[in-house]
Amino acid sequence: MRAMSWPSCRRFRVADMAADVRLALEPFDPAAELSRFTAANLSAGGVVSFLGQVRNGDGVEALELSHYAPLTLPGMQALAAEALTRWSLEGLLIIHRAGIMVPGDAIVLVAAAARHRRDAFAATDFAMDHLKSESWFWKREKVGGLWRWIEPRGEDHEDLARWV
Amino acid sequence: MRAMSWPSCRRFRVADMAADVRLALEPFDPAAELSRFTAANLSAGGVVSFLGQVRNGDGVEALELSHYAPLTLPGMQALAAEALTRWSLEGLLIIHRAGIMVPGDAIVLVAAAARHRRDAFAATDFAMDHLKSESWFWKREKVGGLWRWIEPRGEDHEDLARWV
Amino acid sequence: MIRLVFLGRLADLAGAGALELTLAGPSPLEDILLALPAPLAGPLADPRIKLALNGTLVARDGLVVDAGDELAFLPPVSGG
Amino acid sequence: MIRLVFLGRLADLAGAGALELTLAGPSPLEDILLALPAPLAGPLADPRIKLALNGTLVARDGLVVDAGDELAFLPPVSGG
Repeated sequence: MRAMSWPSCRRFRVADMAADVRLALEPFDPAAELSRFTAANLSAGGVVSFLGQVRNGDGVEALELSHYAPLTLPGMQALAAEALTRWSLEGLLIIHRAGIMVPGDAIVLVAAAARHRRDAFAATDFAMDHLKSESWFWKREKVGGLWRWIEPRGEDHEDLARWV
Repeated sequence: MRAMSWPSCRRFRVADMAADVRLALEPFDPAAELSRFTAANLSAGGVVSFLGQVRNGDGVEALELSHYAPLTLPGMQALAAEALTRWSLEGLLIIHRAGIMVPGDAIVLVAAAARHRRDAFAATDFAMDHLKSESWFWKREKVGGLWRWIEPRGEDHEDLARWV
Repeated sequence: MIRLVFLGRLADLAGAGALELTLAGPSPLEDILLALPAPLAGPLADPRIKLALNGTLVARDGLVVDAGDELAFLPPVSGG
Repeated sequence: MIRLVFLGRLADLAGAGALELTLAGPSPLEDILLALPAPLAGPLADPRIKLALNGTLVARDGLVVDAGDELAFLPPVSGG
């Protein structure tokens, strides 16, 4: 880890709704997290989730995400707060890994619970677009034993422009 | 059940990709299904899911979805085939309950795995809009001990018009 | 004998999810509706109610039903 | 003494995620870059690299760094 230590879990409230926003420095179990989130949001009719995982079969042996502690989690929290003001949600979960991951490991889990499914879809989509292009993570991958940094993708910025 | 029996599970292939489409006549475990789906699609970078569950706290004691066997599952399979031709997916899962459910029970689970998350979002959203407004289910709910039929919602048809 | 299947609220009107009816021979839809009680036949005449004959959607116009057939009455769906 | 933090590929260029530097007093960014090896100072001058002073994003223009400060160099992010 290049960055200083930082609390890996923090809860905050916007409009009396708690978002659960975490920067995970160790592997997490997305199925268990989603089960817990769903069980905690039984008043919501629908839960949309996005799980990003390290792909298998691309020859990528490992992926490392580095972060900068003073900015990364606060940025994720600000993103959650923005999603809560834009859509009517019953619950919002954002977990993002940092550190070294191998194929099959979960990188990011976003879940939104809402009475109306359109809100849950939009909030999840919005959070992913912003996590991908605006959050403070730097990514490199190991292929054939060599690490190489991943450049920002133009596609991510096009995705982001959808929300302006 | 008003309708005749029908195989509750059928797999078929479109463009060499298997969709898993099921009409569940008994409760199913959405977390276990999603875990299995995710594990089976490690070559996909992203998995989007939608889980619809019977809401708690609306005073609804039970929900019943009736189906018509000769049309309901074939309609769901045609919907999956359509999603597979529209988007580039690595996997697609559609499970829809029929029968009597209580608050907290899963009604529908749709999950799409794709290399590019936009495909997974769009396919899941598309499948939900069509399941809600076009699939052969009739819904009634029990409130205060009395069953009442749920009318089609105009909102569902607006959602559907997004895909034309 | 034909089998009539009623989905959704139509099952409540019919008092059952399915009814069996004996016909003299191949019969148009109008004759089948005439054989049913008016409080049920009235709603079934609504063109928003779709029909499936032996599991396949069919048009109302010109529909003829014969012995051994299953005719389903499908009101607008209310979604999942 | 100030602490310089390098994120992403800048850490490779710097040979470390962080360096410490002793300053004579409050110093403008230009003076800090002059104190670094040219192969590192060159890329750090790129305006696409954002700066955070003590955990807060700051503009390059007029930036002054003093003893005890942490200055982070943040290249474009590559997403989650």
